Amino acid sequence: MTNGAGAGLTVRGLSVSYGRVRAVRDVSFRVPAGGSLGIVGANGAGKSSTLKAIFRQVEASAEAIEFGGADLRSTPPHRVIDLGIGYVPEGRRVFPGLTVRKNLLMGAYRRRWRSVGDGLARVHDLFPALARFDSALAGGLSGGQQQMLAIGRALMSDPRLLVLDEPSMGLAPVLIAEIARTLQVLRRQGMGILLVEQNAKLTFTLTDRCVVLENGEVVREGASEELRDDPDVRRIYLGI
Amino acid sequence: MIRVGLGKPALLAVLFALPVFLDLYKAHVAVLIMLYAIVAIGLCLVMGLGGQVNLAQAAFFGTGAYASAILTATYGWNPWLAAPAAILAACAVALVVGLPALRVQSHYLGIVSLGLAVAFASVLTNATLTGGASGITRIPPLPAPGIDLTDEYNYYYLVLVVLAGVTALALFVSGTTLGRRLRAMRDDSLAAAAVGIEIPQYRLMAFVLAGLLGGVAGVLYAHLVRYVSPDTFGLGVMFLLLAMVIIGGRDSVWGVLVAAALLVAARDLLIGLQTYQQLVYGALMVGTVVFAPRGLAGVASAVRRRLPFPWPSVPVPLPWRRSAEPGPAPPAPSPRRPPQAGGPAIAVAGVSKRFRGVLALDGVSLEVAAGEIHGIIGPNGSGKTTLFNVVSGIYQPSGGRVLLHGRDVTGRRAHELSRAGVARTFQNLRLFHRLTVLENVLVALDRDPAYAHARYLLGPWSVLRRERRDRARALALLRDLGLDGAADELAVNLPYGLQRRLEIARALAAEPSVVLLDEPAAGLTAGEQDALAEVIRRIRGAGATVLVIEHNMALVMGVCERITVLAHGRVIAAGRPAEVAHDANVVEAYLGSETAREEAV
Amino acid sequence: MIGLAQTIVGGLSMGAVYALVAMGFAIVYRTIGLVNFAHADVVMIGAYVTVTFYLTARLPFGVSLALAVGLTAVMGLAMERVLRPLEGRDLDLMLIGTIGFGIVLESVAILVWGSFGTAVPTPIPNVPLHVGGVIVTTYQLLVVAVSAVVMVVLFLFLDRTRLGTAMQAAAMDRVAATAMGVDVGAANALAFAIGSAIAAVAGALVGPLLYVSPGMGASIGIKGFAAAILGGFGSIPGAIVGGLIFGLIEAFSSGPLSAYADLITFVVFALAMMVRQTGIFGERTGDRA
Amino acid sequence: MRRFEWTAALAAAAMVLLAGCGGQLAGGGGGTSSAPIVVDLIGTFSGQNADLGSWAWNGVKLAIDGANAKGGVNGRKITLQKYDDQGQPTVGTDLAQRAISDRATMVYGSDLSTVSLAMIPTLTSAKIPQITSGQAPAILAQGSSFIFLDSTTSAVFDQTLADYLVQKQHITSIAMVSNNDAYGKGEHDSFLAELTKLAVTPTVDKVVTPDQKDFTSVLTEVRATNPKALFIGAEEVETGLIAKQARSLGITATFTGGAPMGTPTYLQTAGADVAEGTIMTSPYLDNDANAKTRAFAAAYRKAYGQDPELHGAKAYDGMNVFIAAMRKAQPDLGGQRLVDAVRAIEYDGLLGHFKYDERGLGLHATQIGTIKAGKVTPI
Repeated sequence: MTNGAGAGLTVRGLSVSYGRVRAVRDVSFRVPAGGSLGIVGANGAGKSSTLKAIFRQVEASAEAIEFGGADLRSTPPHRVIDLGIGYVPEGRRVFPGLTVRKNLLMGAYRRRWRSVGDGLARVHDLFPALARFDSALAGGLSGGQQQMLAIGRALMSDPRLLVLDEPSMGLAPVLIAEIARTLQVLRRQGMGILLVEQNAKLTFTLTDRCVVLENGEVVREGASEELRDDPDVRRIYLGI
Repeated sequence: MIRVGLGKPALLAVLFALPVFLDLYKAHVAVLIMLYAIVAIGLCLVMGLGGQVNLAQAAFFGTGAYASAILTATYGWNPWLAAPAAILAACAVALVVGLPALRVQSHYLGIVSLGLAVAFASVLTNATLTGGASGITRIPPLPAPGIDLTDEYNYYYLVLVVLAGVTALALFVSGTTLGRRLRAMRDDSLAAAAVGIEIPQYRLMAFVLAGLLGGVAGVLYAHLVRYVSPDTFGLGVMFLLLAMVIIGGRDSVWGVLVAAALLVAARDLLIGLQTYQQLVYGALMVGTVVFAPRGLAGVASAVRRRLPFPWPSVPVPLPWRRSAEPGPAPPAPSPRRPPQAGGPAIAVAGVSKRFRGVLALDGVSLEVAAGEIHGIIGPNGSGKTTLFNVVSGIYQPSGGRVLLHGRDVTGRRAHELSRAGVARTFQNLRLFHRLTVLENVLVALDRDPAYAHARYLLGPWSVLRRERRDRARALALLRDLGLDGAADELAVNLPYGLQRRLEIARALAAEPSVVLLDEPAAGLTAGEQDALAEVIRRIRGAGATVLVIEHNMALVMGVCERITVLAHGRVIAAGRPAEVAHDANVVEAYLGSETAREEAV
Repeated sequence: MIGLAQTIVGGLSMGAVYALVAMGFAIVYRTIGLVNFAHADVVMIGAYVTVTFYLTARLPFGVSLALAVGLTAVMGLAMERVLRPLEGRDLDLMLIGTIGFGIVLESVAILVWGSFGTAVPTPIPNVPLHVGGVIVTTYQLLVVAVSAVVMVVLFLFLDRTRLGTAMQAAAMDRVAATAMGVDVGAANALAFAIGSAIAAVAGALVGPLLYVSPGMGASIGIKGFAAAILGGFGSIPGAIVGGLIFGLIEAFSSGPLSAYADLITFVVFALAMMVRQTGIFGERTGDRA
Repeated sequence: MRRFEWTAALAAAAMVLLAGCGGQLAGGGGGTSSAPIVVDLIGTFSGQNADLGSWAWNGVKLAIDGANAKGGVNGRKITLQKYDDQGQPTVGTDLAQRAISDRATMVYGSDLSTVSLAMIPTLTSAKIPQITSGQAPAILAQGSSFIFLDSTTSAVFDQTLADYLVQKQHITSIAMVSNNDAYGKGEHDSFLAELTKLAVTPTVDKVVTPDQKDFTSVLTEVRATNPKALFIGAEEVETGLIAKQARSLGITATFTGGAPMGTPTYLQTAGADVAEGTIMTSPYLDNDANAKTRAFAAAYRKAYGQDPELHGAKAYDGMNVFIAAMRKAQPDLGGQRLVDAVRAIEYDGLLGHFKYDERGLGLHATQIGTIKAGKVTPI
């Protein structure tokens, strides 16, 4: 199955279970090359487990997990980045004891030495704050700054698809707006975006299509425009 | 009435008949085996049961031996007078080595205790009182009317009797409330505090028990060999004791006995090849830790489970074992009536909690009426669990006040709040995994304070009586929650849903007036969620007040009478479920705000 | 006053050795989270290998040290393979598993080199220099100098090189480092090799100061381990400061009451741990309940 | 519950049982039958002082092989069993029990005074004669009639040494460093007693422990008094370490002490340059002192491929005294008869003339030697 669609990310029949608890049941979705997809759902719906399965951080079974023709199921966890997927983990997970600059350099760990310079320049103009705090320890940054650093670090590997896990968590609304603006800029530059978020309204504005998860299963899927006004979404979130 | 395998009486018979076959030297080695076994059982109690990494056990053994040597050989005391003093000295040293355990644990405690053991050995080598490097000679034998205790064989029987007593004591402790609390503390000291166990007292008690046994063996050693020198209590012996406990199976008294016999006998057989003997038990330690972490005891129980061999066994009436006959079922522990009706069961006024600059709770206030089921919801990172930890005493608030039934309990510790009637479950299931289902409930059900263990000395039979009564009440509670089928199963082996229910059973066992449930529905199937709702209603029906944190909106909206919504550490809404679900702030907190849309276009 | 200075000099030279041992502990702990009690015996093996090249094969000390460091590093890689099942297990098992492994190393050393042990002449003429009334021997200076060089090289490797930064990242957050493409398994093995290599240097340096014997690991190991914890377990600067402080405590406590040096040293250490569980540079894992 | 463990415990007990029976059969008889005479050698074969064990074994075996070649003790061969006490007194007491159950005719052991002291009560109560290469006066003070020294005691050593230093060399500024095990204490007390008799007080008198390795703080105090001579009371390796560290701290005093300083181990540990000029007292200074020592040295070199030294010679003499006593007391070699025979005979050995008194001392004189160009030479 290597038709044109091969360029994007294809996930089919993905299931994840921790011991006897089934966190994700038979989830399938596609992120076309340069396209964007949101995965939303209440807490504990299986959003993060889905991403952890793609990045081989948890045991999972799936009919297919492919990106740009490569089968992720047989790729060792520390080589997924080579395929061109940038990862912004849940809770940011910057390296607290390293400086901002070194965190960014770690993002380019798998890149040739030459291209690191222009990668840094690109991140600095996207996030000017990171240039100002260049030699500060990442652990000392505020929540918002750490989130920007996590995104910058992912961009340093010059990915074709950027995957973000709950970037808005714990951030004040004004910071969420700034991160939304950055993602818009990246999308305009042709970067593929896979956004996993509890904040449904935000996700509907940033992605073309969305998938809604509840108890580990896909309960709704469609264009973000339609889902934004769908009364069912509120029921899924608030139970009544 | 339980069925006792033929093994126990057969082994005792063999041990009594053994000396007849042994020549003088073998008898001497057999006595050494038993002495090391007594010290190793002490280490088994403090490390296997209590979970304290104590690498100074050899120093307690040495204190017992040197104290009796100094008192008898240097100061001429009568050995029977010197013995209790020496044992007391060993307990005192154990207490001192135990003090750091109140502040540091695991490998930190390991290195601190090892350092103190090295210091002890160097004091023995240097002090003139202890006879410097050549030690103390001419220690008098134990005088006994009519029995010549300088004779190896008589001494063998003396030590055998003491060993039998020590083993009985160890089994008695590990099978009853003191041992259960030690093991609970070992499995999860945070959860143990939450069910009312005073952690500091129990850590020191574990060390004193180890000191007691070390002292007893030390006294017997001094009067057997009648010579003590520093090298007997150095690092070599410490690692031998450690090997016995690890290879034997850390919390199994029998495993330690078997390992002691095997290791010392091996040391004697390989006497000529000193280096190979050291290589053998070093390799045994690594192999055990990597391949059989539960040691011989673990292997034995695994083999027994796989090989249902019909061991010959004989019925023996034993009062306190689980009685088969259905006696009059005592009532399941019912939640205590709150002291006075009317006032709110829980009142939180302006509570805030700061973690290194991050404000997890910012002026939270809420009231929960007595007998109410109150839900707390909010997106991730909103401070829900932090609030629970403040109300249950795990965290002390940075500001504001917490009232329980009108009484101010701000800043009180977890075990104090547990005694005051607060019981809780944990978000990520903190069961005592190496205790059985029944024992998990028993630990919470037993409300006695630490000093009640004086009963072990004053009235052991009363301990058995209370044990029987508590077991019956625990069984009744398990039957109520449909868990009695798995009573003797280790908590770790239960399916996830049953583990969740066991945690609730453990909370109820403490007859709480207030029950805090932290995400009880996480990972449950739809059927299990309905059963949970029913259990929550039954808890409230029995008179307790219930506070629930939950993400599963269906459950929260169905069960809770009132709800408080938290976001970014602040209360953004409160009221009946229907009102709250339609509140604009709540919708925005969950679904996100519209504002992002205008700017994004 | 002279006595005070003399004690400090003595303390610093032994302190430098304890710092090296502590650094070995710290590197292995921070990357793999393994409390490697056998590290003390790696120091002993390093000392013996150096002595074998230096005395038996008559190679110059510098060459012997280099060969010993290389060989012990390779042994470190093999050890990491053997102890890998212990990584991340509960700490009691890890502690006892590595103690058992230490005993195995000790008995192997006895089988290979005999239990007798050997005195080692100082590689350079050990001339006592009078510096303002205080005696400093040339070998003591060599010990402190070589330790300082090792500390600087290690710091530069961790701080300036790509691989060093990746190792630090792996130590701070295994999942994030893997996502950035760091092979954490290989990084841990390398950390073990570096830890063992530093242990070999410590062993080689302490040989002439004291006496090379299969049992030498125990006392140096315990003090090196305690120094690492005093400085803040897992922190390299902490290990260096902890080692020097430990050397000084030992030197001062063996002044007037030399008989009770160990007692004073370890009681001071126990009190320090009770006051500040995480040591000077703080590693936040102390027990909170 | 855990029934399987019972069976494992049963198996363990059975194993000890079998080992027991095994022990039962192997025991030799001390009595008058033609069964071989059992001699147990308990020595230090591992740890820092492991040399002492092998030297004692070489000397004793050489004497026994010589006797067996000439028909043993009127037809009864002597068998020698080797046990390693690891230099630890506790292991010594266990091995003493072993010798009793072996029904040994005599015990040669141990090399360290501390270990020998620990074994005396057990062996004496079992009436098994014991000869030790320990020199501590405390051994003789035990008041046992079953203990014998194979050379002389620290008292004799140190009287000879102190007289030589003070009266012949006119050295009166002497510092003392000794360890606190039985041997070290014996050397310290004897040497100090002799100095006080000669109205000399040591410039400084420091005590260290047997397994100590770092002597900087103690030697710093010694250096402050700038002594002419430094008396060291410790075993071979420790003496060597103290000497080496003393020189590295700038102490120029002449090293002096007892028998340990006459051994190759001291020379190798301290280094030939540090040991140069050491003055020591020892009853056996070099191999070509007389015809008897040359013959012994040749036999020793043929058997073991290395030159003998004091400890090998002591063991050879001690065993030969007992062989002579056995020939006199046979056929009944019971403990009491054997010790009476040892006290009855006189024996001219490598170390000098042996005549045992009630307390167990046989040799009453020693010589003074010094180290020149790495070689022990009598003065």
